[in-house]
Amino acid sequence: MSVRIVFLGPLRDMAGEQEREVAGPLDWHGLLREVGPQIAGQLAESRVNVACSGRVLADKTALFANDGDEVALLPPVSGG
Amino acid sequence: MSVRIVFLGPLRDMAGEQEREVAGPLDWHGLLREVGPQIAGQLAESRVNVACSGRVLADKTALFANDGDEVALLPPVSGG
Amino acid sequence: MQIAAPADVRLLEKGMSVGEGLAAFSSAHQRAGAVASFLGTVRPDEAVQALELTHYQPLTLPGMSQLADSALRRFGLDGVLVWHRVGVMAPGQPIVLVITASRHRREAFDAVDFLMDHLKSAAWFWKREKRPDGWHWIEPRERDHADLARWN
Amino acid sequence: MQIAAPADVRLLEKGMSVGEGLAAFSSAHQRAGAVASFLGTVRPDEAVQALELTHYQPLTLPGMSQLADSALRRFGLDGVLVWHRVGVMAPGQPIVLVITASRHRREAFDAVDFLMDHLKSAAWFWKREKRPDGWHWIEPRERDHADLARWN
Repeated sequence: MSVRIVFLGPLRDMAGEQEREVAGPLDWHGLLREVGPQIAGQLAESRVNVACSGRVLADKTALFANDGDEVALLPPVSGG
Repeated sequence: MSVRIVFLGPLRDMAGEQEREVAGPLDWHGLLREVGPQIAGQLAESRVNVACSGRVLADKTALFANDGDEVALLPPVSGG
Repeated sequence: MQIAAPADVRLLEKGMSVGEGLAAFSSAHQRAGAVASFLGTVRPDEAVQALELTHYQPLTLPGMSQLADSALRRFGLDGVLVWHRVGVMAPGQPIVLVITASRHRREAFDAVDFLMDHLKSAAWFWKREKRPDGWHWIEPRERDHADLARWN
Repeated sequence: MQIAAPADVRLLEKGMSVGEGLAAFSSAHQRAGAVASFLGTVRPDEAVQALELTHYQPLTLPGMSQLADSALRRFGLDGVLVWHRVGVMAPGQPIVLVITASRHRREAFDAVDFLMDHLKSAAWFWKREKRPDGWHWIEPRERDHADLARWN
């Protein structure tokens, strides 16, 4: 068991992969370390959201993911 | 040959017929006489239009229909 | 189904294939990007058993074509479809279908609005409803005239 | 085609039968009187060879369903349909179809507008275009954010 980090949209290109498994538990500082400085810089922006287990976090810095959780990194959206 | 008067919408019910053939030529005063007082009262209203030969008259009192022409009496419309 | 471009304007004596109309129109205008539509049907109402629309052949279809052309020009549309039923319709049946194609959503929407406002109170149709006590002619409401005045 | 009432919300991996959708939706909501729709397609552009939309399974469809429910309540709709493509699309192909049914035209129109503004910049989709020099991610334009702010 581990925490799965999922990269969406342009963050997928930046990460060079769609997802990565890391050891849990994972908090905000652990996430910033795992994803490397470029994506960490993106995560610092308010328009980039983080979801844990299918719920978007109101305060992403309060992230606390356990083994088995999925953490999604959500850059600005564009649909339609 | 004669002038055909066509009654549209509620004027059809008032006239009790869809159309009537009358002797030409037919001017505005001739029209008012032909259609009787109830429809003449309707024609006096600005929201009732008159077409002659498929063209709506800008000034209906300038009507001058010859034999073979069709005169249409057009009450307020409602579509859609 | 063949769709006339840029304007497909029809008076229909019976029925209206709304799905086929949208499918054919949108494939005829694939370059557009934005396709907006409005479908008006006879609203079921306990008191209304049927609706009848009459028209005047020499004016009604030419007037609809002029209206379609002015919408094409005014909103810079790629295409427009205006279909209107005449005759007797039962509750739930289609009365009018308007579809517009444009590069952008806003123009497509506004053009549908413009077309509907004009069809409601400035096109050569006369509408009456059959109620339990007989047929009643319907005049445009004040609201319809106000809607139309928006475009002046 | 079966249409879920009052809300039919779908993520489509391939194709979109827009005509069938409108036909089935309008017969499922015959009591409405007013049916408005918007269809967005990939706009042909010399520089754009394809469009790709990605989504995030745990969020995208639930978010679309919540959006449809809020449109139903806010505009008092009889029914709503929200279909969105994901995957790779060619120029001219459908991306999104929104249909609303209401008693009156104004509410049906406004609800389509509301849904499209939210799908454009407040739904969980990420869009990229393939141009001759490769794939480029598309961010919402300022205009999209302004459109969204109208509903607050």
